[in-house]
Amino acid sequence: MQRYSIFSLARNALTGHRNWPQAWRSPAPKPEYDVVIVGGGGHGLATAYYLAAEHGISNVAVLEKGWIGGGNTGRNTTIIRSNYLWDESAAIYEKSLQLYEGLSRELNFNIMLSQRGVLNLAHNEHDLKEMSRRVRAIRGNGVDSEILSPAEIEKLVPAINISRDLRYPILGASLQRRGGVARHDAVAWGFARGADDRGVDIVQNCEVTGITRQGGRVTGVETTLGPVKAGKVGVVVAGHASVLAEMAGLRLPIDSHPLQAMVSEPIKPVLDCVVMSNAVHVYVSQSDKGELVIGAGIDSFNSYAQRGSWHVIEGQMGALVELFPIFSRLRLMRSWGGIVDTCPDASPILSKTPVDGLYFNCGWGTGGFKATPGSGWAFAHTIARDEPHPINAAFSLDRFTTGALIDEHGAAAVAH
Amino acid sequence: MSGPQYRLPAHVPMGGRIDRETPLAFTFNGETFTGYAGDTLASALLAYGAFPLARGFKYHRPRGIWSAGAEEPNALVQLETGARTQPNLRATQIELYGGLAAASVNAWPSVDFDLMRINDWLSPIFPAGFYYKTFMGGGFGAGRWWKLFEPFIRRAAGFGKAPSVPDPDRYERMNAHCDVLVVGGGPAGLSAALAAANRGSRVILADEQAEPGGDLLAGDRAIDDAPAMDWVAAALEKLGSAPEVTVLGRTTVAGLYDDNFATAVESVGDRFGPGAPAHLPRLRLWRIRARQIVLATGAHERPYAFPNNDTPGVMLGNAVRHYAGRYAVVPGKRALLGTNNDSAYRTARMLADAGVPVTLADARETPPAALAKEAESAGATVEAGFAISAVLGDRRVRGAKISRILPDGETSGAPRVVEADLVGVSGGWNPALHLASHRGAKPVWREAQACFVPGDLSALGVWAAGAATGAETLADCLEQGYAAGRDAARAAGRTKRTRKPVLKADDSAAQAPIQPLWAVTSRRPGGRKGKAFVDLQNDVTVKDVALAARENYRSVEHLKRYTTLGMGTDQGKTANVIGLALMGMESGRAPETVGTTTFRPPYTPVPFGALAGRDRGALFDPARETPMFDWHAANGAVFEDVGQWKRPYAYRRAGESLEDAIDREVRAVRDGVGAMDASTLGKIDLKGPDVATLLNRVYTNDWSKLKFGRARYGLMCHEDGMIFDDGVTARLGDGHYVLTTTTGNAATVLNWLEMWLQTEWPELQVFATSVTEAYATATVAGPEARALLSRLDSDIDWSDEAFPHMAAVTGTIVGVPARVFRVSFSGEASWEINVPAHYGLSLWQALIDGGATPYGTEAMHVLRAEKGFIIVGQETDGTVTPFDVGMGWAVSKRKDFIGKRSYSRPDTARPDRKHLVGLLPLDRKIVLPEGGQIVADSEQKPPVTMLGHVTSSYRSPSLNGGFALALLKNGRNRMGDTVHILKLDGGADPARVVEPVFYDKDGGRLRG
Amino acid sequence: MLLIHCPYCGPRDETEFGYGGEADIARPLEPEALSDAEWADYVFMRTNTRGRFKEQWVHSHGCGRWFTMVRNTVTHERGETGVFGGVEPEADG
Amino acid sequence: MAETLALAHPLALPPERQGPDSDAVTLSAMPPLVLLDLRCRDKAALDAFLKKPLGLASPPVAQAVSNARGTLFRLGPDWWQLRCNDRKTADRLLKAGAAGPVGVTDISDSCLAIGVAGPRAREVLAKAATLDLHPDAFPAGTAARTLFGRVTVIVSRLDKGEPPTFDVTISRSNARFLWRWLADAAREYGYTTVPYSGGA
Repeated sequence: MQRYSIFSLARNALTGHRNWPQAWRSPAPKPEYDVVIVGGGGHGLATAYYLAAEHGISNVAVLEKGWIGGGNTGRNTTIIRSNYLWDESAAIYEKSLQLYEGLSRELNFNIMLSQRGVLNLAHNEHDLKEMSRRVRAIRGNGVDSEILSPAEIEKLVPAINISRDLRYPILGASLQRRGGVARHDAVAWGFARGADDRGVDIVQNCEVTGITRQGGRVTGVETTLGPVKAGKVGVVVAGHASVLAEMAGLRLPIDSHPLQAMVSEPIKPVLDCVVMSNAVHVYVSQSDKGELVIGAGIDSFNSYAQRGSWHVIEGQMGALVELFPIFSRLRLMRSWGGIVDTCPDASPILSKTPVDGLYFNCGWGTGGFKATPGSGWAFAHTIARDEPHPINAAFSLDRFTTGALIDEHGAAAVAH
Repeated sequence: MSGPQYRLPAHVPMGGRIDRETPLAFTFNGETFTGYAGDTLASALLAYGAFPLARGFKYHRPRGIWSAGAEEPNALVQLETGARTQPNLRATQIELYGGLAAASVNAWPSVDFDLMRINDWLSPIFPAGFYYKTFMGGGFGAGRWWKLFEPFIRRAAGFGKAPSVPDPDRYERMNAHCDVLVVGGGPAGLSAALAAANRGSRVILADEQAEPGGDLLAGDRAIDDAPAMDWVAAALEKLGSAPEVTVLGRTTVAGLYDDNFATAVESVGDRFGPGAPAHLPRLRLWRIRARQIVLATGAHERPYAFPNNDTPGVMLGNAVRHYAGRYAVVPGKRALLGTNNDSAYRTARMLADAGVPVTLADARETPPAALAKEAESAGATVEAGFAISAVLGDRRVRGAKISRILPDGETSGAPRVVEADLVGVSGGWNPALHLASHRGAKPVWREAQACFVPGDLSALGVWAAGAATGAETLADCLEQGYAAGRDAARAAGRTKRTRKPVLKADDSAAQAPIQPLWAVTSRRPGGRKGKAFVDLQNDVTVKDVALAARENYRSVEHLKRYTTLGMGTDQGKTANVIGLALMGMESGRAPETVGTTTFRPPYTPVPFGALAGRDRGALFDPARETPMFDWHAANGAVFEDVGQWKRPYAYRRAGESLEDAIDREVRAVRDGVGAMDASTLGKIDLKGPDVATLLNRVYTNDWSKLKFGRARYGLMCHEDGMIFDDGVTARLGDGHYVLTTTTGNAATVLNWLEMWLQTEWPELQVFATSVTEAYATATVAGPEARALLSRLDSDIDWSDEAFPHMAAVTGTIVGVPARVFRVSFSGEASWEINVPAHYGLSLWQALIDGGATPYGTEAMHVLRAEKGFIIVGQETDGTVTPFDVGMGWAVSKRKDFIGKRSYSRPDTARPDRKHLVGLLPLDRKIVLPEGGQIVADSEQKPPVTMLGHVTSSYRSPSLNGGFALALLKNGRNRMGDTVHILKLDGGADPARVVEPVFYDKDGGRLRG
Repeated sequence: MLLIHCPYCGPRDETEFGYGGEADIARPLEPEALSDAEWADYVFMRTNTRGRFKEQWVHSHGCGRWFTMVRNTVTHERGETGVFGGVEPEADG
Repeated sequence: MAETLALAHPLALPPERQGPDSDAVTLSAMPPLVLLDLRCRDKAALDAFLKKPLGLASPPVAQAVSNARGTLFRLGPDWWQLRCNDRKTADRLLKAGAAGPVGVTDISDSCLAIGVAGPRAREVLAKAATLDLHPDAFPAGTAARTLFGRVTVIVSRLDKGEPPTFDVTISRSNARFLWRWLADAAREYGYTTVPYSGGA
């Protein structure tokens, strides 16, 4: 792998940048792998990377039906945080955040992690109580979180309307300073380049059409490029988890919903942290390019179409302009939709399945991006050892049978 | 700036859309200019020459106006200042008004001298995606370099500036319905609208420009041997007189959605600038539900790339034609046009007619003879087999080179210098298929025209016509438009037959196919010098595309994301197809196999304000008011938002702190009599023979034996066994009950009951009707409550014998019918009085006059917590069962109910789940923090073992100190233990675990 | 934004409706007779079909009735609707 | 103490005249309603129940019929609301309902009605309503329960007058919000408000 640095940039400038190697190869799939990862999004690529980097398993293929990073990885609003209520969630999201903090260096690819802080607003008495509980639990887990008064919020975010006359005035907020955003495509590309460098085959435009099994054990997958044998198969396909599960005769506690996001035209810096409001239902940050990146909640109905309904956009833009009246004259430049897989307890599934050698990683709902490295790291462990790591043991499929749910809905009508 | 020297003199018969009688003064970058009514800001500025008015995004090279419409990548300006300032507007789409003030964006210190131009000289080390390859960490530790550089990058990025004060303008939203929505008012769109209108359809025609006409506005076309604009005027008159036709001018259809829902933005007051009449909204967002849609959205001309093609004075060829024909502006004295297709010949003809010497370089070896002859006889020079290979000059075109072009885009032989200060480039046409793409149409590559055309959507009721389908002649546009309008009307059920008009267009017979040409720049080592831009707005060059290919960012989405091609405010309207084709050439694929990008709404950017509409401020969300609201507001109530309701939190008297007020209110209820507005509680009348069966299924406890006139408390759970609501239900008669819910769940519970009744238990005869709003509810509580009530003029016997705890009575109070329930959430003797809502205010006044102290929700919370009564959503969070909160007594073992089966699951059956307990801080002077985490070992370092949390915590005047409720792991087996509640700033408060009932444990007071 | 055909009220905007997810998930008649896994299957597991999907909606801001509708979850194309409890729409309704 | 409690109407607000043409739209607060909620699975049973006391038969869903005693709104296949012109009819039906197959509930004070009239009335309502209010799609006799932006209403056109006059029923707690919302929507045309000023 040619290392990236300011020096390699300068060196390549001399030759007009004609000698840069491919960031990853585009091999044809081999007939057999030790592990096949279905899904070339951030989570799948991270899984492949950590299988090779941490567990020495490099005879691995990542099969992607389109282009890598083309699903929710390339469609989300790039928010990263680990301020979760329950211990189990805090552990895995904090692991992920810590991996993010070293990721550019580890991958030798600048993922542009920008720890500009994530602010969660409270608009009523109930919000304030929930916030107090949440911040205290988060700190108990050793994760940074603090409570801000309206005056402190205004100082941090001068563009926000702190007036008590708002229909739902801002009464306080919690802040995770280590939270922030990263460049979503770069996360996928960085993991892809790193995995490829360690021998992983990344196969694009290869759709998995079947999961082959024998005697309760997985033996490989059928694909649009032919059959591929595998000792183990890890499925990481976000919105399409139920479709793949059906191929293996499984049912999941998952519904797929559209989630929309949008960006404004680029403007000069006006918002320096991520602002989220569950009560008025919007979240926003400003990208390095100057675009305001805006999202809100899912559309109500199940859908595999990557588009949502208009009224959702009107609702969240109303909320945004209410919170930031000076944004009213800025313009929406592009909107799009992804398909998110939601679980009844708003927590993911990172688990073995009743089929030996078949593993599922899904149910991240609207908040998968922030978990990318942690999810890949834990999933790689689960696949390599055929048992979950302690940080994902609680996120098993059988929690829906035992009742040991990890319900993150409580104070997170919008979970990201 | 010297005068408008590039405005053609009045005697030249061009510029038909400006009104030379109405000059308008305006300023740009502080300098004063003059244009005319009918001008755009772009045309008015071009009259002064093609000077730099913008800077590129990355390299900050000088940029001029590039197009004449929505596809403009360069000429972004900041319009106006102060509250009405607006960043990133395209000068090509701003209608000129008197007093307009605009300025350049993204240049410092000025557009004429921009220090960031240094990026251009440093560009060798800034190829596409350079930022992924550096700032990774190095010696400073993880991400340190990036932390250092990111702020600089942020400041350098972005174009214009957000306003710094709130928007004073209003935005309207309008819902509309029609049989046929026609998008685009050019020849195809007008034709379609006429055809649909003739059949009696309800038609909406939306056109984005200041006036309909589309390409005909250039003024050089003829229909039926008369100026085509005469036909436009006649068509508009006909449409204007049809009663069911709405012509929306200055209206851009921004997006299409499922079931032919369209959004469109109409400029209403906006075009007048800050001086718009006050009653007009700035913009109106149209939400159109159309049975059928005709897309007559035209096509965007695309350029081909060549070195320094971003120099001010280089423009799209057809834009040159429009500026001349429509606005009488030709921003040059000598012109060079480069083309690979026929359309540039009209431009050449126009320039020649305007007296501007013009050279036309046609990449095709054999241009159509008739067109070439026509152009030459008008005075143009045609150079066949040549393409533009370079532009000279930096801030302004000072000349250009043309070279003999080979089919692969390489040149041969020495270039020739052409004297020119205006360069027009025509590389072919991209049908505007954005809206079709919103509806899911896959673009189809049409080799003969080297362009993508929209796939068929007629099954969805979407029809395309004219240049939007690749039509090249006016005759085809008129014909296709009429056919689409007719087909759409027919599909919408308008079956009246009409006669098709016969129109004669002026199209030349001579037509030769396009010869695809994407870039004139050598890909060979040591090739041509100078940057050749593909995406002008995001400064993506031909070399950047090659780099992406080399590094295997070859999928079209990877190309876009890696290089930022097509990601600008123009969304790549002129750049995308070239980028695709170049990627194809680099990777040996045809453009259609590289892929197409899916266009996403909106077509052009839409102000947030227009999306928010009038849902702002007081109209953002309804503030629901109880019947007593006016009294509360007039008597010091501090309101809290509970869902949409405004509820009094406490009533503060002069000189009183909020805490004092709450204490006073609590004491009033404990020692005297208090009154609370409980009107927001959900109330559902249940009628029918099977109500008890329903209650048995939805509540955890048994309802079979509830007698007339009695009330009972119930817990409602989901199938997972977790509590989701609670409340009291009273039986008022035979088959008549009234069920109460929490304030927040009033609608949810009604929906829940209806869902089960309709979808699962239709055999049950139960009618559920919300009466929440029909009644005003006042809770009268305290040792003196009975005395107060007894003084009211009422036929109700308030004595404990006649009206015991948990009884329900109907009667009359001061002349109005009342339902009264003796229930207590405070622990005192307490009556909930329900009267018809219109009388609630008067009842409330009577209670106050009778001596009741009004108390708010916070005093209520303190009172109930002292009794250990839970609040759903505070003691519960969706993970709490009735057993967890010590209410196993309310769970029947004898019957099934929703959620029951879940209690025997292993995790739910655990004996050491979190239990509701009471906590008394060892230091009674403190109030434990709500949400405080409970630990056994206060010395443990994070991550600590958290055993639960404080759910409610108050200072109690009755208990003389702080007390709390908490959910504590294995809590019922920890009675008497000391636990610690972590403080935010370190340390912990010790507290003793106690039973969660602090006051009047035997309940004597509430039964008294 | 969908235009949903309520069997009783005709086409109405999506915003008037509430979504009820997958249809035909019948409540077990004897929950206590089920294993934990069977109970979990009823409470949590869903087919989440990609393609033609029978789901239930309620016209909460209109006539208040629940009904079923077949919808393709990829194209959003609508199929037949069905009613609950034998409450059939009237011919003229 | 007064003999009976006094009635308070939320729309007893100051009158307004605003905008370029104050006759373009008129908003009127109607007097308090006498309103019954009627539920029945069987339309024939409902018709039989109403025949004698009211003399009206059920219209199809989303329509209303009127006579001198009241107006019967059909909200759903099993759901009606009856706006009575006098208390006596309501009391008679309430009494009869206690036994029969029809669930009758007095919800009089839960709603208020606002009249919207004038040449621009349809446009003002179209800002809120996603229903098609064109006379072909919304003829006289239409009465639909629907969503008006953020509030649920029953919007109806009870008479054949031209330009059409609309009647909007709204829950009591949201009445002032809708009143202000409609007035604000009418601002670009001009409007007059006629608030409640006492009497039934």
